[in-house]
Amino acid sequence: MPTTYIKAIRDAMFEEMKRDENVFILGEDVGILGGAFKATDGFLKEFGPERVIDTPIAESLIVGAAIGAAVLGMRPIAEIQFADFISCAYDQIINMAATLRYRHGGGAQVPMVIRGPSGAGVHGGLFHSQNPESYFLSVPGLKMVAPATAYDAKGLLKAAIRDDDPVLFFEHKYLYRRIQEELPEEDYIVPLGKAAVRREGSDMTFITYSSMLYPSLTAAERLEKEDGLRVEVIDLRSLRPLDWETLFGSVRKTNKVVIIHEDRRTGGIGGEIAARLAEECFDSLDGPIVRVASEDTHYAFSPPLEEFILPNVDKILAKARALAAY
Amino acid sequence: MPTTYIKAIRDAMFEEMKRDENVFILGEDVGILGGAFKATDGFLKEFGPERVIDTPIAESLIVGAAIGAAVLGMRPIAEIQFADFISCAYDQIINMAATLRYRHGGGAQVPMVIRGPSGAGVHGGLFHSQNPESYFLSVPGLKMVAPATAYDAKGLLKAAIRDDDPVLFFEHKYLYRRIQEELPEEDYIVPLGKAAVRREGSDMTFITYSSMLYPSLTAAERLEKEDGLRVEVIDLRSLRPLDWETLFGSVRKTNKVVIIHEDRRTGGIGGEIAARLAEECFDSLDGPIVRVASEDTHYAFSPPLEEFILPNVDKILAKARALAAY
Amino acid sequence: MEMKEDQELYFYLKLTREFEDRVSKLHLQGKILGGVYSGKGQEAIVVGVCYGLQREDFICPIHRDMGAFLVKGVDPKRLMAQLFGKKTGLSKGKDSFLHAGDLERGIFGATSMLASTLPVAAGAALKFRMRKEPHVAIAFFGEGASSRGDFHETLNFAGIHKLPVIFVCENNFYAYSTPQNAQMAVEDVAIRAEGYGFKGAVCSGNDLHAVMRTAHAAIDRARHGEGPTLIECKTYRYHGHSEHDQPFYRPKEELIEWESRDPIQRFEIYLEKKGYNVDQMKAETEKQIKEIVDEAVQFAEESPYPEGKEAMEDLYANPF
Amino acid sequence: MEMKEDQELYFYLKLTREFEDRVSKLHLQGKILGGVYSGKGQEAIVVGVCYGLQREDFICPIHRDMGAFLVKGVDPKRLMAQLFGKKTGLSKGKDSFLHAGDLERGIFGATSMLASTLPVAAGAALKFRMRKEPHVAIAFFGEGASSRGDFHETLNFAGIHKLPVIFVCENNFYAYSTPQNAQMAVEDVAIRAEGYGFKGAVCSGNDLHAVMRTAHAAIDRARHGEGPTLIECKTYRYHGHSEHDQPFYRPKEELIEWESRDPIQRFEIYLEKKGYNVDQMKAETEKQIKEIVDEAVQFAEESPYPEGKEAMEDLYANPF
Ligand SMILES: Cc1ncc(C[n+]2csc(CCOP(=O)(O)OP(=O)(O)O)c2C)c(N)n1
Ligand SMILES: Cc1ncc(C[n+]2csc(CCOP(=O)(O)OP(=O)(O)O)c2C)c(N)n1
Ligand SMILES: [Mg+2]
Ligand SMILES: [Mg+2]
Repeated sequence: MPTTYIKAIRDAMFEEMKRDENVFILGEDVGILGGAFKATDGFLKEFGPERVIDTPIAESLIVGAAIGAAVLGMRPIAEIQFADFISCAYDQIINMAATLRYRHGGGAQVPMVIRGPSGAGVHGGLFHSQNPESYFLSVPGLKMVAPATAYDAKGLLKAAIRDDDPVLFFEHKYLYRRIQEELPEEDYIVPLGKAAVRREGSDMTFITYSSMLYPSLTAAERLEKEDGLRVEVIDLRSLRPLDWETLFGSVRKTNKVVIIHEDRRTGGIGGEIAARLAEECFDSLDGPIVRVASEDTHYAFSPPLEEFILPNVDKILAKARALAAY
Repeated sequence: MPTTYIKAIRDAMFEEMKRDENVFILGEDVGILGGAFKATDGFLKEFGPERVIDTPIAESLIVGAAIGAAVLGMRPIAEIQFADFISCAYDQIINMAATLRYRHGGGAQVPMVIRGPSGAGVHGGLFHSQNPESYFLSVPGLKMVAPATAYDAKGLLKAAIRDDDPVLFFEHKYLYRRIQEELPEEDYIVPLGKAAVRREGSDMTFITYSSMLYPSLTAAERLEKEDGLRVEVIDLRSLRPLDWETLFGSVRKTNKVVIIHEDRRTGGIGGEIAARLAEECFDSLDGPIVRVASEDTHYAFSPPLEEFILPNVDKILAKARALAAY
Repeated sequence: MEMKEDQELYFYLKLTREFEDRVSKLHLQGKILGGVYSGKGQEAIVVGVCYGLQREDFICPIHRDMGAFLVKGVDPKRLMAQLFGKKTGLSKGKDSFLHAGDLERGIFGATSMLASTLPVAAGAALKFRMRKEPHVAIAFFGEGASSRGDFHETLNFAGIHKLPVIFVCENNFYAYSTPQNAQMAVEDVAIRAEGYGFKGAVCSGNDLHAVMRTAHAAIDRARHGEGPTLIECKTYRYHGHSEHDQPFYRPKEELIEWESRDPIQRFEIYLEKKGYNVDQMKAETEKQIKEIVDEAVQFAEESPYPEGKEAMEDLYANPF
Repeated sequence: MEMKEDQELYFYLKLTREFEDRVSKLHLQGKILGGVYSGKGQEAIVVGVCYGLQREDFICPIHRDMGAFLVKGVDPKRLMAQLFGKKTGLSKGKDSFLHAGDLERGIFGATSMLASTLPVAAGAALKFRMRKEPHVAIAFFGEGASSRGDFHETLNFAGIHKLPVIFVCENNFYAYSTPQNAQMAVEDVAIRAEGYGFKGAVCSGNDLHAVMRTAHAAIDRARHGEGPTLIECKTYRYHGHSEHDQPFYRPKEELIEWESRDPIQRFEIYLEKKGYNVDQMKAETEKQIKEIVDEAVQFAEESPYPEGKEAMEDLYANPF
């Protein structure tokens, strides 16, 4: 039976809680309700209220308490009901968790995961649509993951839970029930920091992650069919660590790059990637690295506005064709 | 008598408070003490406790209260004692202030300034050295300023106070008492969004801002003297709006770019600038755009560590020479 | 005069309920997208607190406070258009539901982040104090939101400066699925006011007159420089957390019990006791309201969506 | 046994003071860079609370809590090296002063952001509860830090779960230059505990025995599953906010008054009353301590700095 993206997340947590009694979850409505998106459905019954903790509405406390438990050897998973609300825990994340090991001179570790639904496309409006990855791009000490497939969602979440560093895990809510796959019966992980080449190609490289994988793949297929272009599509999966080697290799092969993400253009990770690729592979580039991303505005609610803001297949095609013609 | 950078900031606020009774200041220790860095020295006496408000230690409240007063027509200046602590007000800034006008369909404005000392180089360690601009790069609705000279500090702060949008104003504490200039007697502003060409050149462009202007200028001088290279040095002054036209013009002239900032390399604004310049001026580039920035780690305390982390003249020279030879 | 007040109050209670019921229906029909949060059962709180406020009084309503917009004079047409994401809505389609304000009527639009309007309300009150204006700021929030840091930072500040601000906690005993006892170890949020040096008061949020008595006394004190009050109104939401939510986590009897304390029926009993012809009043009011809401829906449906490129507008007062 | 305790307590009080006095001097000489915050005058609080703790008990000290490190068994040499930014310090030069911990001794290193260790302490307590370990977590903070949201979010959570955590507020009446009445509208921070469903207690922070009585009772209750306590210790810092600060904002008489309640002198009077030969004890202790501190300074001065490239180390447990 195929597993949805949200179910894959649920299963990863469930199996890890079974496997390791140090793993527990805390957050708003994770218990009785089983989570606003049912990511912890059945957990309270299975693991009891000591390991499935319904917290008050207090994101700073949620993250901070996870940190306190983590330094003592637990492996907490802190759920942020919508990733947008991570702003309320910002200090605990960037100053408390991210610097912890460092300021203890290496004599501490913080094995914890902060996860929550991010992303737009579901009429969530300004505060239920954000892609918060850009808020954390410059912060060392954190790891950051954004899976695009059910397989990866499960494997990366397991890797994140077993990792000894704080990991931000951004799930795309648009994918929760829209994609599903057959998953292996047996335990597996997807290692942090390894990108996946979703489609091989030699004419152009698409670099993307999370929900934008799908329009990127569609655009790549259409470019092959309609323009005879062979586009390589790379799914980053992890944003920190980022798999630079795979990117460098692809750029040196295709010489043209489009970066596609749902986060905003200005300040999104695409800028960093473009800058670094251009710095390291300058001679390999046969055209400018272009970006397709959300417009530099808030994630507006009204359908025509949201449509205008978000990247889509047509916007990718337009940029890719212009680049191909370069 | 020359005016220091910190005195220029003080004078800007003092004059604006004299000029417009809607301007007031709130923050920790801004009253009796006159501010941790004396930015509000004498204000309490001059303007009284209603307009110079010593708050409790509550950054979220400080920013939120400023927002409430601003939407009713006041022009608050919220001081964050060290810019690092802005993390505690993150939600109020990125969600409350930045979206306010937008979510009111244009029927609201938020004329306020959030200012505070940022930057490293004074043995401040992890939590008194941060360059928080990267935390806000992807957030529309905000403006962001980081002056390098006393003249600009005063003129930009006045412009920020008179602006009808929320402005983040990051002062570099290393400059507070280290630089001084003769300033005009009369009232002046430096408009937001205009870069300054600090040095003209035709062989290479340095793009920088805040404290890094000085090592950039020194490096430019040495490159002229020692290598015969004429380097153009652009001081951004405003990070949002950013003066793209000036940058494009310079790149088209010099064809080589080094971006220098104290914020970290990964996730710093340099990546965004490099990406956009390469996207728009690809054919003008005779070599990769390179960045000199703080290493991707925390701002460590011990002098050899801080030295290792921060950019300096030698690091700029090394990158610039490699680029010149490209 | 008093008759006029009784009628107006009844009108607003009924209008709020009918408006929200219609919104729920429209949501079910797929005509209203995004999250929809019904305040059904809690109407007496916002109606009671906001009735009689001055235009300049600054209110910060939250997700269940449709009635606050109505009492403060927002045209139901614009409000409905807001929910539809239409250009004629308060936010011109920028955001949905109640993330919108109307500052000309002293209504501040919230973000989703619970309790985050409390500091803003304090800032508004600070302005009133600085300018010696006799207005008040009022922040509404659920008992769930009272767990957030912004609650504490704000009440503390308001206490220090004796600001003209009223904090109205709508305690409906649940934050989404989380019952009060998993949210706090005390019975009454209101007792926290003592820790900030001002008065807390508890009242029935389903008794319009109790709300009005408590709120108006607090507002009066605030207007006269006597500082803030924390008011806790005990109440209950009839619907799930949002229209997507089936509230299986609540015992059925609880709902039945609270429905028997319905704020509108309670007010009708009061009207009856006072000698009004309630049947007639009810029929007339319902007719009038149906027209208003029908008209609002029609307006919203017929209104245009914003154009895509308007997504880039209204970001800055001084754009670049 | 009791004699040993008296001597140990006296030793730690004196060691803390001498250590901090020396740090102030070294800072003046430019040997210690960055901000230096003296807890002089407040020593009885950390010494009293931490004395007798188990190694696994988890403490979160703040900027004035040098004594907590000493009582918990951190080698003064390493502590001094920490302040010098040397490789042999707790953080290996990564951060300065007290932004460092020693988790093997149950000491958690703070960030600068005031009150932000409170949630962490609650998390540690949660772990003790989950694992049924008889340990406690203790978070120290100034009355100034009690204004921050993290204070509220944490106390509320601790109350709900009856966590084994003690909140120790060191109320020295000032947050930097800001006097208590500009920080809160109440006399005692401790009364806020009621709003979270547990007990608050006020004691003199300059009376070691009062601190110990209050703290140890709370710790005992916490160990036995009886939940958290908020303890407020009234005290005073002799120095400015930091060694850079001239505290002109405080009346001179205040300092004189508080110096007359000096915690160490007070303890000496107690020793005298108990029949110890205090002059001799003092001389011996001072001699012993001088050696320890001298040795610590020498160690710190002779220790190497970290190498520049170590700035890239210790960021990740599983690096990439
Ligand atoms: C900071 C923050 N965290 C979480 C949420 C998600 N959320 C929306 S409403 C809600 C429950 C609110 O409960 P309460 O404050 O009691 O108001 P009620 O819905 O009961 O009226 C939650 C958890 C949010 N909006 N903001
Ligand atoms: C969140 C935050 N805001 C501001 C500061 C700056 N700051 C450092 S100590 C201090 C005063 C602290 O007062 P209190 O908590 O009473 O402790 P005390 O210094 O009196 O012991 C301030 C404002 C900070 N460290 N963190
Ligand atoms: Mg509620
Ligand atoms: Mg204090």
